[in-house]
Amino acid sequence: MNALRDLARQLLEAGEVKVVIGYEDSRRGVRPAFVSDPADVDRLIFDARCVHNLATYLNPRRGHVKRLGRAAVVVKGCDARAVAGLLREQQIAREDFVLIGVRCGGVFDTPDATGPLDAASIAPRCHGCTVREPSLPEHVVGDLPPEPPVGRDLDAEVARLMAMPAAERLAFWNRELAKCVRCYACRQVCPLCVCERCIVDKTQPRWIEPSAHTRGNLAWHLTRAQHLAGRCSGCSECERACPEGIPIHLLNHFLAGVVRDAFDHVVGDDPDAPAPVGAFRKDDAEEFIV
Amino acid sequence: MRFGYYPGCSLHATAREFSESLLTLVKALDVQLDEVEDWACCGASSAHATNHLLGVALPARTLAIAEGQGLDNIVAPCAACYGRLAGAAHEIEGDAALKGQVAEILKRPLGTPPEIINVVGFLQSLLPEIQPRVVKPLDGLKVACYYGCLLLRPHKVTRFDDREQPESMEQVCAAVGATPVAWNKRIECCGAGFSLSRTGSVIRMGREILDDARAAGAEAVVVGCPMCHSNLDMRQPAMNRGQAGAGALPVLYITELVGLAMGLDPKAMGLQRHYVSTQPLLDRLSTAVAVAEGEVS
Amino acid sequence: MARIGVFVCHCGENIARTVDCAAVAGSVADHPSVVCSVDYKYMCSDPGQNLVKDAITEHGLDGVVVAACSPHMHLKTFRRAASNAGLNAYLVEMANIREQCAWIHPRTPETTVKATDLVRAMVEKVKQNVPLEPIRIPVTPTALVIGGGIAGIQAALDIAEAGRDVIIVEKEPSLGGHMSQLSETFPTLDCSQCILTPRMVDAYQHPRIKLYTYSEVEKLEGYIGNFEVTIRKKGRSVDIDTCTGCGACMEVCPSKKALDEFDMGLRTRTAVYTPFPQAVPNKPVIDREHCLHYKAEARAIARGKPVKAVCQKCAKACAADAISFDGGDELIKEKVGAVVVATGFQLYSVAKDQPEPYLEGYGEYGYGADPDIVDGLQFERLASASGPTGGKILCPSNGQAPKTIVFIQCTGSRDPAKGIEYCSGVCCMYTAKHAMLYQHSVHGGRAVVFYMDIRATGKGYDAFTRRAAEESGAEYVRGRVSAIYRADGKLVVKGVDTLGGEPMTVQADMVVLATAIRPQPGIKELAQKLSISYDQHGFLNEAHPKLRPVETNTAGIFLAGCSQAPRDIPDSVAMASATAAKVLALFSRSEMEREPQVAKVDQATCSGCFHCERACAYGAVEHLEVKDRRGNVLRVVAQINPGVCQGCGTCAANCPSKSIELDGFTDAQVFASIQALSL
Amino acid sequence: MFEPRIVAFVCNWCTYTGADLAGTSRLPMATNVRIVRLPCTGRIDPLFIVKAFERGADGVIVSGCHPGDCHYSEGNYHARRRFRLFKELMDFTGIDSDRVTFSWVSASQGQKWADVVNGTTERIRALGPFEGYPGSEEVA
Repeated sequence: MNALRDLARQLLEAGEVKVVIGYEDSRRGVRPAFVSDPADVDRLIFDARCVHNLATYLNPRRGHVKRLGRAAVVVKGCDARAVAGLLREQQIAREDFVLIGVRCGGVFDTPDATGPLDAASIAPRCHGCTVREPSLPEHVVGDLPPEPPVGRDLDAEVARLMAMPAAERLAFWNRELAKCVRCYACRQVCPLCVCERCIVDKTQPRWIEPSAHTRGNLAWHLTRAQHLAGRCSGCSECERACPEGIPIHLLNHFLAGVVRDAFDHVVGDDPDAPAPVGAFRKDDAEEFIV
Repeated sequence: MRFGYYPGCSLHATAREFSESLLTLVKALDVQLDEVEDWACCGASSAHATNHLLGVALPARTLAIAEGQGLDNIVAPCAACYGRLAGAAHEIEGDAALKGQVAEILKRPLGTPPEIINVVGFLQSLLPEIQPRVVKPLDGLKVACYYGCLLLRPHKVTRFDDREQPESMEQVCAAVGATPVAWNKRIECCGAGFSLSRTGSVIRMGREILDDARAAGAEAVVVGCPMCHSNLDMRQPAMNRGQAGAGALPVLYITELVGLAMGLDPKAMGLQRHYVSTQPLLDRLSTAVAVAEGEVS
Repeated sequence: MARIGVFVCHCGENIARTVDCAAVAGSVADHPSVVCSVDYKYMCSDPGQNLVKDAITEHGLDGVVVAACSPHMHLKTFRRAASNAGLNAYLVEMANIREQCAWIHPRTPETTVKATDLVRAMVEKVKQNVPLEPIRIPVTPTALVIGGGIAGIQAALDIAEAGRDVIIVEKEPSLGGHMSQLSETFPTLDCSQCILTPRMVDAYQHPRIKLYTYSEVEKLEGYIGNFEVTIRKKGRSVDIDTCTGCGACMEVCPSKKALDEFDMGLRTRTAVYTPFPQAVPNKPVIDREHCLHYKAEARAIARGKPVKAVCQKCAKACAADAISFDGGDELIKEKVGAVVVATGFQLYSVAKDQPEPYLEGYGEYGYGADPDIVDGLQFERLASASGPTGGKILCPSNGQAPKTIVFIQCTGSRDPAKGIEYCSGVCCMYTAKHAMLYQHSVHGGRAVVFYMDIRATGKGYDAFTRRAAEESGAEYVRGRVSAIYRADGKLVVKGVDTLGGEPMTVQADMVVLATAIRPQPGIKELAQKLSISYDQHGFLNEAHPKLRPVETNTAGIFLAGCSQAPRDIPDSVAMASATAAKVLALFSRSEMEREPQVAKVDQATCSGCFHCERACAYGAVEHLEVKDRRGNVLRVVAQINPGVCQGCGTCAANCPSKSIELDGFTDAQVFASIQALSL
Repeated sequence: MFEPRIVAFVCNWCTYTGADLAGTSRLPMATNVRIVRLPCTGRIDPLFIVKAFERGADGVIVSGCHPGDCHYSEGNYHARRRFRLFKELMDFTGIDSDRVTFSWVSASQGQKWADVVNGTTERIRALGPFEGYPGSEEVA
């Protein structure tokens, strides 16, 4: 933690950045911290409660963050995938910000968790993590914590749903999506929802009905999932942000599996790696086409 | 090393020397052949000419037994057996309906058939074992490698060697010290199954083959098929009759040739069973070896 | 409120037989946006079109729906009519109630209901249509001709004669192509060189034709009327401006082992060489693969050693000082408005090694390894007065005249087992020609022709093949050859006479294989550079097999000769002239009009993710910097070049925020159609 | 008998022309299918299909040029990837993907178009009205 604070102080004092975006403790668990004064760097912490994907503050839609000036952002290995996505889609330029990578031993499902990090409390995204040591950031701090416990696997969750009869699965999603109040917290928190104007706000014509009923909700979530296919970094912040507790990240996770199996692509943290979006292979499988 | 093994009927009858030479050879090479249990006739050539389904089901039964026995491959020395087994495997693999029908008839499940290996491919794969054991190199014995039809055709079934300009037999013969000659009738038909019904044609076809081998300077013809052997060996006197300068041309199984190079006992390999005497050839080889050894000492 | 007119066509009885046209017109008349709805017997006739025009004026229509045949048939007709009446052409749409309704359904109420639905959906779409103007694009009136064989020469001359500039790019050191290798031509047996050479010289000397020999197309950018081609001019090492063509260099060159390409490998040539005596330009080139200096240079570079001058006898012998070993390849850019692809053919080879995995050689012919087994072009060289034998047909192995010669047609062609199922078109004719040339050359010789069918469909062609068989005495045997091998000094050709029902064997001295025609090597790479498509064999695809045979699907690129399919000389020349006509039509105006079906980006909502750019097959998406008043870049957004955009709409579907609209098929238009049709 | 409402999104160059050919060849077809002509399958956004179902369609056909035949060379390849995602997502959310036929029909395949139209109509007819589409009850 001292390394993190020292680095933050250094960057601020040298004027290399105007703000360090990291994590701090609060009465309701860990929350994002914006530190502009070198004297404040001791507020910064990093532990297993730091679940937030702070890459979202690099999303160019966030003008208020941009106005704070050149930023250093604390990212875990998984968060770096989102940064890579923004770079890949030319939404940000690498020279405009600094990344402080933190070595990670897994995080909780929620930032206010207490007790030990175990199979029950660890976030599903940590399952089979291969990026505990981030590679994209120019600075990486902290010691590598011990191997995280094995927790919930979303593949198993997908498999459980797929094993249901289709009608039951439809009922499940109907029930879940009926809860959606269309607050768009999922969109707002997403580091990769970069559209200047979201399709749901397009009125001429109105492809996705804006009121909160099953039909429009389904169209919205189907579209959101497809727009993130091959791009989603898997942080599941959308699901954490959802006030109704809808398992929306499952849709993203499912499509990530389709993209992997059908297009042979896994989202990684190399900004120069080709993306499957707007791409194709002539021999893509087409057994579903007559 | 272990291979599955399907002798087929010929090797128990007219082609005993093929069987004897093969078994002597594998023993010397320390290769184990696991015979397919309770194998039946491959059906050649009457079954597939009579009834297509029977022509497939007969060899498919052998394949199914072999598969059940856990054999990954089957060496089928007789070229006709090789053709029938490989043909059946090819047909049932390409036709799910036929496969189902055959499984129904056999009352056995049909999975992935074992790989079928002909005698030339078998020896080719064993060359690393054979070459160190060559004690009587064949002194450049000029041999005409005769493939006949069934080792190569139909190519979509056998997928073996170049269908028109094969090289595998030459490779094996050269590896044991023989000199394969370049000749033109390597893949001509010998007349095969017409041996009894249209003997005249078989004599004519065999004569053309032997003439061409002689013209190319061959001292022996090497074969990998009992049918080719019996036609060219047993009927050779008739083929040579009235042909000026047509001396007897021994017809050796490729296993016999390799065995001779390895110094195996000609009698154990059945070389005395040939119609065209192999003795002059054996004499020539032993003289050559004696001379060679004399030079060394 | 929209003011839309609906015009329902009976198409005589074609539509009216199953659709109640009056009922369709009647039920759509209720639509609040429809101000006039009529049916008529023949809407495409003059009175029918006048009906539309009059209604536009009378009712002040701002949209027209014609319910009739396929828009592929008459959309242009009705758009023109509307335009003449003062209504923007793109406010007209057609509902297809003939091909996609009347002709496929019985006369039932459902058929009329469906027709009405289709019309209503089109009314909804037209409500969303906006006036569009055709896109005008300036045209650079210079044509690029790729390939300097007879097709390329013909196209170039036709275009140049009409007063337009032409650039010819030829891969080889000389113009002429394969035609220059032929001895005589069918069906007249006139000398190929005699008719070709003057055309080569015409092309070379034409003030409007610029010639790049020993050059290839490196890259083609841009779009119809506005291409920019990059030409790779290969290092020739001989300055063709100062070279006098005296030939002294060739006399001193010590490297003499290169196989002569022009003579199909039947003799060798020096490393510095002119491909043939009538070459245009008649200046030599140094073949770097065989030149001693360049070989030494390559070795030195590979070993990391300094390059030293080796040999260079040619340079010393050159009185004009035209030879230099310094120059490399040169890249030249030229602006052109249209492209003619006339890259010609190569012959299939029966050899074991094949350039494509699906091809197979002829093991049964010993893979053609015997020197006396030759292909058609080799035979042309043997028969040619300028060839290695001075026009005497002699066996390559021993220089003797072949007393018996066998011609085998369809070697490779029409043989799916070898990978080529198509007919090469010219072999029946040239084999007949060969048989005649042989009979003229070797008196009393025996010529046997194995054929599958005789396909001689051109003018005078059948008479020609008959002459070969009936007058020249060639034995035509209908059947295939199963094996060729050498025995007793003869080539033994084993075949079957299928008409006689007998196997047959010919003891021949020479065998001529009429091997299949294949597209040039590298054709697929060229096609990719030009963004045009090709078939499984690499022949370039025409836009329509019957109605657009010399156009490609890429506007402004045309096809002539064997690049498209096997062609003989008359066909290649006809195609070449056809491409010239197409090019000249394009060049006849300084600007061309294009359908305004192009994509547009809403720059206010574009977030610059460039998914559109990744999805565009044409490279039509450009980056536009949005700046504030002080010139600071605020954002980078997409912008579509309407000249390059072909209007597929893939970008629009790929845009996550739907900030791209495709004119003619906008979101609003599609949405309206779906709304109307799904209910 | 239930008469399903089926919307077809087809490309202008291959399938639309193939459908015209089916007409010219007078191949009998069910009257249930209504075609929306688009330049290319590349233009098709899965939202088109969603919208058709929302609006009450019982089935959807999507059809374009065979791979390699695209008039715009690559549009259908992009479409194919989009359709893959959408189709899998339908399955995952339990929306019956049998309601959609994805096909390639070339300009010369009039008969195939007729088969696609008749086959889809029969299939959708057997499935019955698409009442299972989420929120379809809210339309009326």
